Amino acid sequence: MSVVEIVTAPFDAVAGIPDGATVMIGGFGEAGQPVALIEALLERGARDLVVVNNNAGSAEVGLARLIAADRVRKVICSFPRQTDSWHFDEKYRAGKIELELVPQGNLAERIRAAGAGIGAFYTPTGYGTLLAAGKETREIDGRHHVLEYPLRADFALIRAHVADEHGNLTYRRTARNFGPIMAAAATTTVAEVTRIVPAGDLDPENVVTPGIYVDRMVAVGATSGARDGALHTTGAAT
Amino acid sequence: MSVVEIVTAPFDAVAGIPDGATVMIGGFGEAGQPVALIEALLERGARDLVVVNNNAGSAEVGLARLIAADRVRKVICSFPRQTDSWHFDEKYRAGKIELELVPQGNLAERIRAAGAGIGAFYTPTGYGTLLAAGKETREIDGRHHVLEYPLRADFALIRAHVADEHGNLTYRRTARNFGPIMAAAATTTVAEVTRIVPAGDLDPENVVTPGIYVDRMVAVGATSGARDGALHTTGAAT
Amino acid sequence: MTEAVSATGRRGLDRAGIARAAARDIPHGSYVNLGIGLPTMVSAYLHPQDEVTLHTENGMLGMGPEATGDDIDPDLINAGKVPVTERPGASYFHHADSFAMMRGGHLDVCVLGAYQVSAAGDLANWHTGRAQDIPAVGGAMDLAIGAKQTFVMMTLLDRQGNAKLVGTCTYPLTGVGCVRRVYTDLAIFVLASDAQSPTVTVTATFDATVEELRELTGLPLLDGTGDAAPPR
Amino acid sequence: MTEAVSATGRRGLDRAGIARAAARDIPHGSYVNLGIGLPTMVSAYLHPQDEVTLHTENGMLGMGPEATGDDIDPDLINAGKVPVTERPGASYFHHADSFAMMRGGHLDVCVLGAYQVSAAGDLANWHTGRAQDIPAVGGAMDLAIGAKQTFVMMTLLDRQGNAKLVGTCTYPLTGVGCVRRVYTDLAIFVLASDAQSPTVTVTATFDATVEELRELTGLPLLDGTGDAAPPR
Repeated sequence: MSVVEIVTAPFDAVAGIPDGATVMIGGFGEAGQPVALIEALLERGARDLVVVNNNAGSAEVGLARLIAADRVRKVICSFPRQTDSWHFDEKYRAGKIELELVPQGNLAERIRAAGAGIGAFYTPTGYGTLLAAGKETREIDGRHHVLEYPLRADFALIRAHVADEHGNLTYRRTARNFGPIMAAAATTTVAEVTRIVPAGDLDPENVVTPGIYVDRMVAVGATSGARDGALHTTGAAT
Repeated sequence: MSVVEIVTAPFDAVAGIPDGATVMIGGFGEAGQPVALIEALLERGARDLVVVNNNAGSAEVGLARLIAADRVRKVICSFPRQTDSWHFDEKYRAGKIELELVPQGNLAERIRAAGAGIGAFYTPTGYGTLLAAGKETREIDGRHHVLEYPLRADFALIRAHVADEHGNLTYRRTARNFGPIMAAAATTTVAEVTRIVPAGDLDPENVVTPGIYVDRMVAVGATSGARDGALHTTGAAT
Repeated sequence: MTEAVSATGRRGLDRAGIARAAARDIPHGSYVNLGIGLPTMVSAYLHPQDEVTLHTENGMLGMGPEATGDDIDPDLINAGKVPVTERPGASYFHHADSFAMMRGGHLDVCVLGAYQVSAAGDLANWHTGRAQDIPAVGGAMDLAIGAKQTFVMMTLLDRQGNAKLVGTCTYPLTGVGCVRRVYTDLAIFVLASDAQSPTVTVTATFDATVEELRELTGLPLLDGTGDAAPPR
Repeated sequence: MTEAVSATGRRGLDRAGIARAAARDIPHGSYVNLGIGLPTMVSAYLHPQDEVTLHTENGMLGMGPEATGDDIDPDLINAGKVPVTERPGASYFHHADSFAMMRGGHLDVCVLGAYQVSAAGDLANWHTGRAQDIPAVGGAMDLAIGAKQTFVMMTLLDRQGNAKLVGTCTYPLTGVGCVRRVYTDLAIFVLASDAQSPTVTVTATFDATVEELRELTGLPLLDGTGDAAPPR
């Protein structure tokens, strides 16, 4: 039932994502972006996707390719406009893609709320701005807040570092970003990882995403340019 | 300003806690309970304290002693009644101590909200029960929720495992419990730790409480019965 | 079948038998939280091949059996504050993360004790309601509403012989409409509180007939004892 | 003093000079977030003895300088997606924790760029408001209201010679009443938006008099140039 499924091909890892699905995609820029899973999703051909990511793709990699191929109906993100977000820019200006712009911290907290079973929350971020237009507000302890609702997904595609065979995950440096909260906010979470080790090989104190949040995994090796293995040889104090 | 202050005596670590202060005390039962800091607080003599803890003290240790000495005006907790909570039981029955009973998950989330700058949140926990009596409710997506507010403190006293000289903290096993969220919810956070190592000796991936949340630290050695040092010699995969 | 003599003199399941019955309905590969007290016994009837992972709300997944001897570590305890052990593949997290896991519906099953359960699935298990008793709730309210399925284990009758499966709870509630299955010494009940009007179906009996259970509880119980076992 | 010729032909501070001025007002031991663009330059004027710890909202405390050569790691980037380095005593956390840190008021200072700042401390820095521009907000709204003190760095005048310190912002707002200090090429301003009526005090000028600044901005600026430096 909840035992994590380990597959050998990214194509199998993204099986069953239907047209119209809401898909969270981890990563901040390219750090933590599950490029192999996105490529597989592209190959699978699902359309009309609603994608939740911090950005709207860059250059010709991952999410940008999904957008270029007209697979994305709507992007929910905080920062679509980058110097190399030309595919999004073009689709947006052509009216071919919807944009829901969310302040980054509200995006993160809405995703966290979905995973944490919080019905809604009051946040000071965005109060008095266009991005809170029409939203319910409340003054609490003299401070103005906006009511924000959880953001859920059918699937989360994330990139982690080392996994154990129970689906416990660690991350590398700032590639952690949205992975842990997206894993908890989606009905089905798929992780691409550098490698999968036996249960007991990860220190339980250092697991960042417990396996309960992970449904499928595929090992794809290290990200181009990122080193695998122990980062901090002096980190022996714990 | 925010540089962590390292002191050598628990007595110095709890300096400046005034009568009437709201003090969060970490721990779930005795695991993670900052016994040395509580003893020092007892010695300091502050009275009329409002204490936030999961429990209301057990046997003759730590928080139970603070309650026995009539220093606590009110306890905010989820589980006061234990077989060995005789000091609390006696004060409560005698009308000498107030009790605010909070479901454990709402307690944790209220503490987290305080540290996270969330103004209030809707939670399904407690809806339709005595502990939500008089509270604002709202139906969201067909589910009933109760509105809960952040729980802040003037001081947090927590127990961690290894600290580095910047105040970064790790914890041991289930002694982690309330420490990380209390550290973020208090104006001043004081940590007792097993030992303090140089900056760079903790793996940055494995820091649980970043030093930004810690104001003062004191090294007191290992908890009685708990082993110091590496727990998982096989945990080399990260 | 293990048996015990209930308040009515009936020979139903003993505590171990109730625990075994509940364990049998925990799906393979589940993440499970066992409440303190009677529900803790369920772990004795979960086998490695069930691939069940135990959660303890004080911040751990992958909890092992109670610790003994040198394995006792005061920093490794369960929700009942009993020293426990760690299984390979365990993980630790803080309290807000632990209850987010629970409240967010990530646990498949939680098993709780009860003073009373109503036909609509309301649960009362935290407070006697007596003025002289000091109330303590712990994680009961979070557990009750958090897991995908909440199981209850209890004797069907209290010491006075009154049924604890009732039309309406008289004890203070822990959660509303949250109980899905009730394991007792005399029968197993499945509650469908999501229907227009709640139904209670008896799926197994132990030294009691469905008609006798209707009399004991005063509830219009459906007889499901002839049905195939529900899918695991 | 580094100088540059502004839109009015005045010789005020250049970008480095503005960054140095902002850096000087960051208290010892602070936790600081530097926005992308101009504010990033502040890090060049923070010294080890200042014990300032840099936060990047994509999940790190203890960020070091930009990475070069073999130190470049695509998994270690700042909010502007530029490869950076890690200082001893760094820590990593996920996005919800990172913005909790910010929103919860734990950062001492954040330094941001701006299109406009109002006398009441309103900040506009995320959107030109032009229909043809694609809006992007990133962490700007969270940063603006999250830190204990928000500093702004900008040129005082835009390319058309209009002051960017204004009575009321005409650009879409990032945050309301959140800016505390404004560092520009021609002057430093301290905003007290918590008072009954907001006040703007000039604490330093660079090739401009307070009277000239009043004319440029159309604001009733208070002259604080003779005051002692504010406590750090």
